Amino acid sequence: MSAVLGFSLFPSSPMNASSFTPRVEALLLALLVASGLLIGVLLVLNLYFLIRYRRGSSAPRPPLRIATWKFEAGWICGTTIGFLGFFFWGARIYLDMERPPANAYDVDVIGRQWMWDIRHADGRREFDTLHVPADQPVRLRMISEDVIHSFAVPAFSLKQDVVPGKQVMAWFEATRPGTYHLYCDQFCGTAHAEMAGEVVVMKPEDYAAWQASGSVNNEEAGHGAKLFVRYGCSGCHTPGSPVRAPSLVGLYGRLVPVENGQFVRADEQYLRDSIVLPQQHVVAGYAPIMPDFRGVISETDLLDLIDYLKSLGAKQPPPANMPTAPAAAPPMVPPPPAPSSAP
Amino acid sequence: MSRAPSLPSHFSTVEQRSVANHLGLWTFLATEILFFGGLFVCYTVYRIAYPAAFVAGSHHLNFWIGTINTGVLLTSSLFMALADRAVKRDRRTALRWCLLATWLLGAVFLGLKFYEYGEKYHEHLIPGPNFQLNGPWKPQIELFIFLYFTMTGLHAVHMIGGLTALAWLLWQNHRGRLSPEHPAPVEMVGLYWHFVDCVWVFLYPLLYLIIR
Amino acid sequence: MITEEIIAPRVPAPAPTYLNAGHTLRSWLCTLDHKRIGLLYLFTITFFFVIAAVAAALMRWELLTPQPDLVTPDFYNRMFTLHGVLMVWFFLIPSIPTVLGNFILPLMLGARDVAFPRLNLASWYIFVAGGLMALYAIVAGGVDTGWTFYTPYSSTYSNGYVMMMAAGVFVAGFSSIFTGLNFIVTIHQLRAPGLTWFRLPLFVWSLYATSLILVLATPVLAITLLLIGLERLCGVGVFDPKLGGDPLLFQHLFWFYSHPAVYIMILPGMGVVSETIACFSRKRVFGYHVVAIASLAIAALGFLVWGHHMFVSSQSVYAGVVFSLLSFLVSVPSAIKVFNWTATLHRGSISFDTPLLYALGFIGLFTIGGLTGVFLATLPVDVRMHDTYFVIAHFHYVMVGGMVMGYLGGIHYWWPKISGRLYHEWTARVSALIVFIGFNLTFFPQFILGYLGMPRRVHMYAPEFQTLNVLSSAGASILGIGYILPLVYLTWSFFHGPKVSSNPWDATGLEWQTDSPPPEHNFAQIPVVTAEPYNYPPLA
Amino acid sequence: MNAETKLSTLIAVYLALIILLVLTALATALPPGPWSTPLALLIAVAKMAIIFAYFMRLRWEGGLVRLFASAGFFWLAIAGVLTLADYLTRHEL
Repeated sequence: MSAVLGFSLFPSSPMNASSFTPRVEALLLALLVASGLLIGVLLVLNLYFLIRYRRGSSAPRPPLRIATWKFEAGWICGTTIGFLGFFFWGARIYLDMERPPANAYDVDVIGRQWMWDIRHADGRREFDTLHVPADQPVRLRMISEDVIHSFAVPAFSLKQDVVPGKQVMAWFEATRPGTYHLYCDQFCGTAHAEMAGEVVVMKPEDYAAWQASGSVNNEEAGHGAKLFVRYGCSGCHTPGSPVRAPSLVGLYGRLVPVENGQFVRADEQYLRDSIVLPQQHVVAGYAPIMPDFRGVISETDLLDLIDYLKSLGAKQPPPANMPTAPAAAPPMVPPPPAPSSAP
Repeated sequence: MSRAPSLPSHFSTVEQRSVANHLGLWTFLATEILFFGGLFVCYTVYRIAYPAAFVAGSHHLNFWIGTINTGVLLTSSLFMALADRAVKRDRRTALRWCLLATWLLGAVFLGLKFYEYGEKYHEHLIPGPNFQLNGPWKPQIELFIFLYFTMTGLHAVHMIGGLTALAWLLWQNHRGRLSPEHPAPVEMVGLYWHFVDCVWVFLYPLLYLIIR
Repeated sequence: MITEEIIAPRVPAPAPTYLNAGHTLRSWLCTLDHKRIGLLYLFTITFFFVIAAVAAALMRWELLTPQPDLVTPDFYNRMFTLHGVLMVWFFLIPSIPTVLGNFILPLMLGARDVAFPRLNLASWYIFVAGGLMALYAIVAGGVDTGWTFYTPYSSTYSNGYVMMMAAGVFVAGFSSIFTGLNFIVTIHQLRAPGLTWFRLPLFVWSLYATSLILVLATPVLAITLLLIGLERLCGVGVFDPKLGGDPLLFQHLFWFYSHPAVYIMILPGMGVVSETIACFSRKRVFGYHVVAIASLAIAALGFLVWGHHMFVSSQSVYAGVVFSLLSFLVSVPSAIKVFNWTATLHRGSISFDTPLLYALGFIGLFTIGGLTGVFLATLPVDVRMHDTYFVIAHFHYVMVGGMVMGYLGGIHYWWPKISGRLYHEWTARVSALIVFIGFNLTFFPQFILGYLGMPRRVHMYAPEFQTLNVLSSAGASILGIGYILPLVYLTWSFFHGPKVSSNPWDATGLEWQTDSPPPEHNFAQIPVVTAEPYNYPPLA
Repeated sequence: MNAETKLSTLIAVYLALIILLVLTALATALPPGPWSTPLALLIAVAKMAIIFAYFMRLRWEGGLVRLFASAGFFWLAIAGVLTLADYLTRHEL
């Protein structure tokens, strides 16, 4: 509705630079007007009463003829209805803010004392600066390595706390090329005030040029392979290893059978969970013996490792001596007695 | 609250003071419910998130000690209730034995509790840098054990407070300060003691009895 | 509220007042008299207020320029934590309940004391112990977590004296609980004969609602702080993400206390406003029953809205929507009160004494604070404003514009009763005006700063924010003068002001029917109440 | 509220508590199912209700005291339900 109205508090202000801002500003303006009216009425009434009924004035003061409950009922209903209207208006916008469109492209953000570590899908890495194209939805997948941070771009009406231990999402669509403040809004320690940067919104063609220029840091995939060895993943997840663990080749994107006869899609969330919370989805037919890497592996390494695992999925076909996917391997031994699940 | 048998000037009747005492103590117990309640909320959230870890964690606790301790506490509550009855019938000797029995049973409970803590220490199940455990869900089990120590530890602190109050009651009784006209100290300590008992009644199934 | 048969015939020798019932230090430190305990609290919280205000002054000084030039970041972080912790737990929460509540509540009820006088004194000692622990934490090296103690920063990363500070707040919490408990039982059990619930002054209603919150919310804060302490001690804990714990759980438990705590801070102020508006317009409060019930409604609904502090915390979207709806609902009873106060002025006989000026200031500033609260209950607006200076401005309008105005108004209103003397009226009126102007100049620019996106808890900022920050700092210095003045003239009047009769404002209420200052046991004979509250003679 | 509790009542209450304790301990020997935890909690609530009513003499207290006794549970329920309202609905839209 407000998008149709298309007004905002300061239409040309630099505070109005994403697809949400016109709607938020419209709501804000409506709130301001409503509050202003209410304050104005109260102010006029108060001043009038104060002057007219000052002690010693000759104004008549007969008792009130109307029952007070009528007033009470009136303003209880009035304020409730008014407030509910604003609630619904706000909730509508909020639900849209929380629902990223399907065509959004992903950017990984790691919050760390005291910097924003940003990675693009092509492996490009930036610190405290985020380059995005205009008129293109961008989905931020964020996690913190230490304390709670908050990714805030006031000009986009964008804010999301970045919490350790769980990946959170936020999205925006910048509408106006320019450079905008990026802050950390949640207090995160000594240099919290300096944990700021900027978001550079570029015209799509400029963005394409920016992408083409400079050296794309393509180390991550190779780095991921090294991490696969360093963290000991290869010790079990390699065919012929003494410990029986599912192979990971061709895993990404497949449906994986898990313990209770269900299937789980091996997307990025699944890969992440399987590393930091391995008991969550144990592949059918395998013992839940994988150690927990929560807190052991840094978020940066985790992203590299996930990239590596995804790249394994791309290699087709898999070597002949290897089962194509863990699902394809029929359990040779009866499944170990699984720990009983939820009561 | 007031130890002096004479009525303070701000109360007009004995009845008024008695109601005030009861209302005050029950209000205090309501705060205790919310104090422990914070922990129960934590427990619920994590139990829903990690059911398997809680089952596994519960298996590290000593079922028999937990069960016997519940019985011990329930019995101590019986003696506390008998003490309340004794003071209202002006039976000072009976009151002394009932209070003593309550105190001893409370001490037995704490003894068993600390023996159990000792077991955890020897099994390296104290949360922190020395926590050792093999198998799946290790961090979440550590979380469970942390909750176990916090909840039972806080309960134990309340027990120690109760034992102190009981010792004070015994001293008051020895000095002849408790009578049918002035039963409030026994009533108040009794309410507290029964309440701490009730907390354990919930801790027992939630910590020890998760599907064995 | 007119008493039949006022008091027994006076004995020829005037009974000693509570002030000269004993002059030794011991007679003060071991007193069981609720009035003396109220004064002990008055000194204590004024002390903490001054320290916290100095911290605020340092912060405003640093924020004069965008560059970090006056203090180091760590020092600044310790300052705002100190300011928050001391102001919230050692000034705002105890302010009206422990000072005016302790002093006036039994007088209003026609009682000789609170239900548990020993517990009352113990509460003060516990409060002082908690305060000393907090002071030790500050002197030893300070705490830099902010008053919100968010995990995992507070539990793992901060290298301040978090445990000592948390312990101080934990201990002071018990003082809150015991005060609340005492008031609840006193109001239930010690009302004078004939003083039914709907004959109670609205100040009593608001204190009753406040006490309910104190008793039901504070324990949850206590357990939450205990969990943080344990987590720091053991290195692991329930909020630790490394164990699969969730830092947001801390926020749930913390705000389960700390949102209702906001109502602990504002409800007693509303009670004071109801008293003064009625007295100085010589009218019964309009919609008395509704205003009384609204206090309870605020107390109850206030427990259902804490999640609006967590809209951007990554809590569930659905929970966010539910909490937003409930937050709108809790604003209704507050709005109702404002309307009723305005209607009370209608056809009154208004005299502009200092307490009324503070009450009018309260209504104006609280209305702005409350309405900006509605802004923040609106989901997308909160996403925009959360953790910016908009929020700072909003809660200062409620807590300083509301509660501190109410507190000062109440102190002035009952000062003749407390001291038996009168302050200089025009000095007081002028300083009320200075407070009002200084306050608005300090905090109104912060709304705009927040709109423009300036984050809270920063010691440096983007250059374009400087003008507004300079305005705010200038306002703070005016506000400071406005706060020093009452300290000076009230202290002076305590010893040298002209003596007053028992009822200088010609007000209703049992507290005005005993001497000023009251005798040690308040009433020689317990009064009997036969009339409605605010029973002023008709004005027609 | 000054009515004295009979000795036989106290003994009966105690026996009921011990029987409930035995029941809840024995229930762990049954095959686990979705009702295991609710059953254990139900027994715990029953035990608490008995202790509140008889040992803590809530049966003989006035309505006001009963109200305050239940207030703690009510507010705890608020804390639990609204916290879980977050945790149980945490999935993406």
